[in-house]
Amino acid sequence: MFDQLFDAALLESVVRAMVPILLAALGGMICERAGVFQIAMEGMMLAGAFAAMAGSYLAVSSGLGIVFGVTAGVLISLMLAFGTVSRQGDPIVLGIALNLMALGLTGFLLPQIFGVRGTFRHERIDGLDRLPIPGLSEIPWIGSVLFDQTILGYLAFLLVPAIWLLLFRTPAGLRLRGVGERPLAAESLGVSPTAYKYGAVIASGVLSGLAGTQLALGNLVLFAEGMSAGRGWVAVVAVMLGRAHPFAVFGASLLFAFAEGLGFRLQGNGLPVQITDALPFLVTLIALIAARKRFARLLDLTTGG
Amino acid sequence: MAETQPIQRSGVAARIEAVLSHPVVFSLVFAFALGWVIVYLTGNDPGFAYREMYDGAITGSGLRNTLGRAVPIVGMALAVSVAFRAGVINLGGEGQMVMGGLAGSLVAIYTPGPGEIVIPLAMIVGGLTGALWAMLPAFGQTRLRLPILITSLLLNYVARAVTGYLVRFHFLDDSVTLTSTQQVPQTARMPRLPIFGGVSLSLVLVILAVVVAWVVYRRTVAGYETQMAGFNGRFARYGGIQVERQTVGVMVVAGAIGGVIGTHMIIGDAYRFIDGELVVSGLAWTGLLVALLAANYPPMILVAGLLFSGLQIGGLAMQRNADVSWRLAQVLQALVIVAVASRLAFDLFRRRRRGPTSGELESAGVGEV
Amino acid sequence: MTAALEFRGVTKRFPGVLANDAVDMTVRAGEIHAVVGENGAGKTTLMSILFGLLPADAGHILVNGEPARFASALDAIRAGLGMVHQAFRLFPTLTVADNVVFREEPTRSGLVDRSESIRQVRNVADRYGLAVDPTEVVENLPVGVLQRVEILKALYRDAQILILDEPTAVLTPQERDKLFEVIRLLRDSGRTILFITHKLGEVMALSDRVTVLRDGRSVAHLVTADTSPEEIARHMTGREVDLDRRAPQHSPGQAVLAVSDLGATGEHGRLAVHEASLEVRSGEIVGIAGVAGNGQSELIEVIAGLRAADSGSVHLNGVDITHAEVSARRSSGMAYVPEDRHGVGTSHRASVWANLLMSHQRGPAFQRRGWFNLRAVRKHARSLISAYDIRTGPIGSPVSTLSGGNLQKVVVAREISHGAPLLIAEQPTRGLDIAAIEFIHSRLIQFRNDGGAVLMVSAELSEILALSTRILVMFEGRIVVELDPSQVTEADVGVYMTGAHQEHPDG
Amino acid sequence: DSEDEAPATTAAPATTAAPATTAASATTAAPTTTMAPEDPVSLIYVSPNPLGVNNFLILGEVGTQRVAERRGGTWKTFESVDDSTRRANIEAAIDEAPDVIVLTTFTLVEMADEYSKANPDQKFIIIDACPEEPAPNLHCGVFREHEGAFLLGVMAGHLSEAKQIGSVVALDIPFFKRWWQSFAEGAQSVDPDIENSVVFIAGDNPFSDPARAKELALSLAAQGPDHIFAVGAGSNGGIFEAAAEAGFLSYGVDVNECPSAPGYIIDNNLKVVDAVVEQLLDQVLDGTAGPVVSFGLSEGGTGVMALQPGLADSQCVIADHPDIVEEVRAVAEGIIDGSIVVNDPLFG
Ligand SMILES: Nc1ncnc2c1ncn2[C@@H]1O[C@H](COP(=O)(O)OP(=O)(O)OP(=O)(O)O)[C@@H](O)[C@H]1O
Ligand SMILES: Nc1ncnc2c1ncn2[C@@H]1O[C@H](COP(=O)(O)OP(=O)(O)OP(=O)(O)O)[C@@H](O)[C@H]1O
Ligand SMILES: [Mg+2]
Ligand SMILES: [Mg+2]
Repeated sequence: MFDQLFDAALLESVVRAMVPILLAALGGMICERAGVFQIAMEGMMLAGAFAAMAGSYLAVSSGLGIVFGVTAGVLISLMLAFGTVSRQGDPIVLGIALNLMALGLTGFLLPQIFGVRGTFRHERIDGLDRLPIPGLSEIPWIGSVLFDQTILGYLAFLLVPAIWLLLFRTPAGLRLRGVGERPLAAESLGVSPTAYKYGAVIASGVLSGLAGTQLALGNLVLFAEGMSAGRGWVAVVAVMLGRAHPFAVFGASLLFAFAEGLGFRLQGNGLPVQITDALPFLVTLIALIAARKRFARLLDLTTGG
Repeated sequence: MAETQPIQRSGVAARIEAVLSHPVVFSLVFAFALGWVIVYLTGNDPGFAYREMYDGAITGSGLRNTLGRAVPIVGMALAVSVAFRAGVINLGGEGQMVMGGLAGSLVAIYTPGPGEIVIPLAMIVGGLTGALWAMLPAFGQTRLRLPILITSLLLNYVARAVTGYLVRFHFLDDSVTLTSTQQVPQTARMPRLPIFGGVSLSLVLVILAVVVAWVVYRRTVAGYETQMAGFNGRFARYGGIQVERQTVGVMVVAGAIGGVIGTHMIIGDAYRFIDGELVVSGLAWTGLLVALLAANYPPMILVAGLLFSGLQIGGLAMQRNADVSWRLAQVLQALVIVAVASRLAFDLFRRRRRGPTSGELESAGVGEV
Repeated sequence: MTAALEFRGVTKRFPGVLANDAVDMTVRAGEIHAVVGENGAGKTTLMSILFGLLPADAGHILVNGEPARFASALDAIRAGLGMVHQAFRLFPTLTVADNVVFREEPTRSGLVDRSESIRQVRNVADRYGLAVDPTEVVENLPVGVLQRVEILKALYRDAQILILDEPTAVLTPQERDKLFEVIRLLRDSGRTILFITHKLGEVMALSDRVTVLRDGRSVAHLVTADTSPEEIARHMTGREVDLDRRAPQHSPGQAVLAVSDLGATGEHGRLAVHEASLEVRSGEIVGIAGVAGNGQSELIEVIAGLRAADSGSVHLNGVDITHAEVSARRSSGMAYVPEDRHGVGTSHRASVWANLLMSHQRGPAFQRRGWFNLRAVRKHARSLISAYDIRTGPIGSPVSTLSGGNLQKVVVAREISHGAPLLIAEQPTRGLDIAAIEFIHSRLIQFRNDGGAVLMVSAELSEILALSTRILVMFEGRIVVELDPSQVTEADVGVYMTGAHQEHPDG
Repeated sequence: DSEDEAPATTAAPATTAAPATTAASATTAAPTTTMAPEDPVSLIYVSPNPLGVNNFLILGEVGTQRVAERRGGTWKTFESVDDSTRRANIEAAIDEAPDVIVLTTFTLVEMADEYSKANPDQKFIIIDACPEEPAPNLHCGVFREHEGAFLLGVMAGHLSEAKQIGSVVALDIPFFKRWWQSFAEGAQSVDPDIENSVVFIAGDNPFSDPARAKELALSLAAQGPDHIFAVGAGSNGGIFEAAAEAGFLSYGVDVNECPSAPGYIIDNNLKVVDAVVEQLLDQVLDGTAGPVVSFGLSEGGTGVMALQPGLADSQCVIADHPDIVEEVRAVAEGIIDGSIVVNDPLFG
């Protein structure tokens, strides 16, 4: 039974599941570093998926799909930034409300614009092409797993070290982390916390928009109501589990995606769907318990204590 | 904390301004105005749509359905607010509702006896199950320092799987084509009252629960201590309040309310526990929005719960008759909260900043204590 | 000599408060200029306007004769200003070097050049005798060093005008003296120093000239050499003040609090309290002195039940409370004025009466079987408000509207009204003005005279010396010595606070 | 009727409306010939879910609309999302007192029973399921989906090289056994050694989560099956994408889904819902309807593309296998004449 469990196809599936989560989680991580508690990734991802589909349909171009997806993510992130940064609103309240708004708005616009409810597929929707890297993609196992991605898949992988470099080696990263840690201190040295926080939230809007684009044009070529299906929340957990460190966040996203892929595989091996469905969430809970030492900031934020 | 009006204006203008200055009122106006624009931009007549929504919510069978849907919305809002008020961010209402709903309905289905005994028993078992389920994230936070915000959310998915598994493999009614338990026998169904065309007795219970919450909040040591912990956990701890124990306590109460509501949804509404059905409505999430809009203030929970219920039922009528998707209701609900949380206020548009406490979402409870 | 700074009619209004009311002030280049005033006189507001952190409503400021209106701190820094804030503005998890070069980072091919930042910071530190290791992470440093980091930040940016907002509040006398040396060195290198303080001794010791603010107005411009502490105090308060008072002592009775061999862990798993033993008897005030970060806060937290004890025991009135809940400690007779009145001692979102009720809420006078007697609750609040002269609006208004002194009165009133045998008072007058300090001191003394036992922690040595029956000094988590206040000076205490006694075992 | 919704909706219903109707009209010529204008009718169609999640639901609307237009009346569609909105919609429909209220799917069967008994003067139709003792004013149209699924299984039994087949099914509910179990039985009727496996999409929205469906299909295909039955309604798109990527062959449901992945879909388990709704509505309006009408292969209510006249243009893979089409035709005739008995997994 287990000889059928692990193979390249499983890893491909894991990577596909991981890419949107990772993109969103990287954005959430930048926000966390800038001191903005960001739980609106679910909504930004969903809006991104819808807009990417719409853009690709209207222009028959996946490139424009990406632009639309990013724009939608950014628009919601601006609402979040305005509410939390400019108006000092509660980020948890705003995050939850924006997630539900995105769910409602995409569900509203789908029939109003495209005349269908539920799912919209059309040949005009131009998907993101896979771009196998010649040579590398032929390597057994890792070739098909790593070197046969959409442009956003490659981007997600490259962003992990790039964001690490940005955060921990560049002046901008130093300032961003400073803003997140002590906004007043940053301000007194002429670094505007507002600007950096806006920047971070908008960056997460871009990344979550890309995550949604990957969902609607990369992993699939269609839009379905609520198609983000909790992935944005998983990204929140990944940020927390990875303690806002790029490589650890990558690991956390991978863990969840792996558990999900494994769950699909185990179902094929006869395990009831009810059990395999819960697997990624149980694995995440266990990982949280194992890594529980330092969630103090989140705990303080959410308990007022 | 009323703003002093700097200039006396004519009566009506001043009155309108005063009403609009209330952040919740302003946010409602803002959300509906934005909704108007959205409907207009998608090529429909917003005035007609809103009229259909309004009529649909309060006329014909709409009124009963609005009242009926308000039961779980108000109930889940109360469950959320009991925890939120004490500073405990419980996003696990869905899981607590589902777990309690299954346990309660199994009692109703399999316990022989008169309704006077079976119905309360089902509610109690449902409530206890919801409470037990809520204790998992509570102890996770107090013992393992895992934020309830995250664990309660993750446990929702686990609860769905657990109930799905139980129904599919242990309590399946194989005479129907769904993954479903047997039907709740007639005797064990929540009675309906001969008002508004037959609303469930649960409506009365839920109103009672809101009143009880209000009295407890205002009049009891527990109400005081939970609010103090919600305002400032370190202050509460310093003052001798056992915040950890209290966290478990409010989660137990929240979970119990969720479980009772879940039970009501089966024995008072659907009459069968169908795998996944309790989740699709997003009632726990609507309840959460209501609790946020009401700033945990019980009378306002009732008002906001009825409002959101009406929006959803009316939205359905709008979709039927004006061909504008009922999802608009969902958008409006979320927009109201976004506006309130962003402290959008009338003053903002007069380019004069308010003091930091005005329009503050959380502060609506301050006057209470 | 041209004026380095000139304030002309600077006015700033907050909702309900006129924080600065047409303030005029001239600071000459190359002088140390003290700005004094009671709490809320508008000192910090004025400096914030100068530094571009707040916009002024009216008036203007000249820097080196040129009109300057800074839109942000950055403009001010570029114009040669540097500010050390009342509360430090440092990034705890970053290194000293990163803190100092923040926003002015040396770079190499777009990345922060760490070795270059360390080199430059070390250079500046050496030049002004500021002993700091640039590679240390800030959260591991003691307060005295943090202050040096703050000054380094300004000097790294080559500030010609340096503003120090209450820089000595957290320093030992020795550290304070070292700071004063640095400040004088800076003046001698041609810089202008603006120095804000409540402490008149410092004004006399350090400054060249003084500006006094009262209720937002500049009420006096004095030359230090030509004035006296009494005169300055008179300008600050608008009345005569007796500055030199020592509380008459009293004979202590039974032991109320007994702590033996207590050990506790602080943040980051650091051992914060070692084998601490002490006793507080009824009718005495035991003062604990120590440089911030030497375990005083942790010791108090353990006694108050907010931190777990690793070893040892705490007895209150003979009852072992080492592992008791806070509520059990309180009901066995403990009251507690915490150090952080904003974060721990009060809840700014709650009303005045709710704040006054905290820790009394389960008392039999206020509730029966969990139901409040609201009338009794309100009566209690009103009586405390009048007994302690707390200036507040209606008792239902949130305490966020109270000033610092009145907020502290809320805490003290609430805790003393327990009538508990033991009162722990941590930094009971930090940041308060003279009138408020006097009032709170008198309450503490009255409490002691009524037979109460007081355990007091204060960074203010004058306060320790003035009130204590006995003084305990903490250093690196240990109680290193017990002193008799009538036998020692501030300087003597300061020696023990820095651990210097370890080289002289006889003290 | 398909022009006005041209680019907006998916291609599937528009392209399949034609063969589906022909299939139905072939066997139900009698009622549809009454083309003379009758009394204007009012019809309300209540769906338990948003239409877009399921082709089946769209076809219900198409049938209702066709009757209303043909008879010169009005029709409305009320889309629901959950239990209480279903109630609200049915009650609103009753408030409007149309000639007939058309309800679809097993989800609504208990409400159909309840409301038809509470409102004896209101005529109801329920499609896809039937209460045990329907009220006289409730008329049921049910399908024998297992017959079509069995035929698909026969195709898979002949075509599978791996001798392993599987199904990706929206939900683990008994109803869908009529698809995946009968599919397996069909295949095993050809070759008893064929192995079968089934996976369920489940999750937050099983009927429209193509992403999960796709991963599940890929995962299943990696384990051996080379013929996979896509029983995921709105999620099917993901399964077909997986087929095109991983190179396995698949089967669709309800309508001809072949054009959405030409070369990768062998055939479909058709449910001619529109024609059935149309037929049942006419019977109810004319007062000739019985309590339950069952539609299977013999009535033309279910079927496969292989048996349809439009096979050549269907873009289905089965069109390239005339020998198997013949084989299937023979089995179908056996089922119709009773010589082959297909178990009903629901009640068998
Ligand atoms: N941001 C603000 N909003 C409203 N009022 C303020 C604000 N900042 C200061 N105030 C008020 O302005 C007045 C002056 O405050 P400021 O902080 O300048 O006094 P200060 O002299 O620095 O006092 P302290 O000695 O306590 O530091 C006080 O009454 C204070 O209440
Ligand atoms: N952001 C603000 N908005 C409104 N009022 C403020 C604000 N900041 C401070 N205040 C006002 O400041 C006053 C308290 O400040 P004050 O400077 O007197 O306290 P403090 O004793 O200096 O406190 P600390 O010891 O923390 O410095 C209160 O009247 C409060 O209303
Ligand atoms: Mg101050
Ligand atoms: Mg100040």
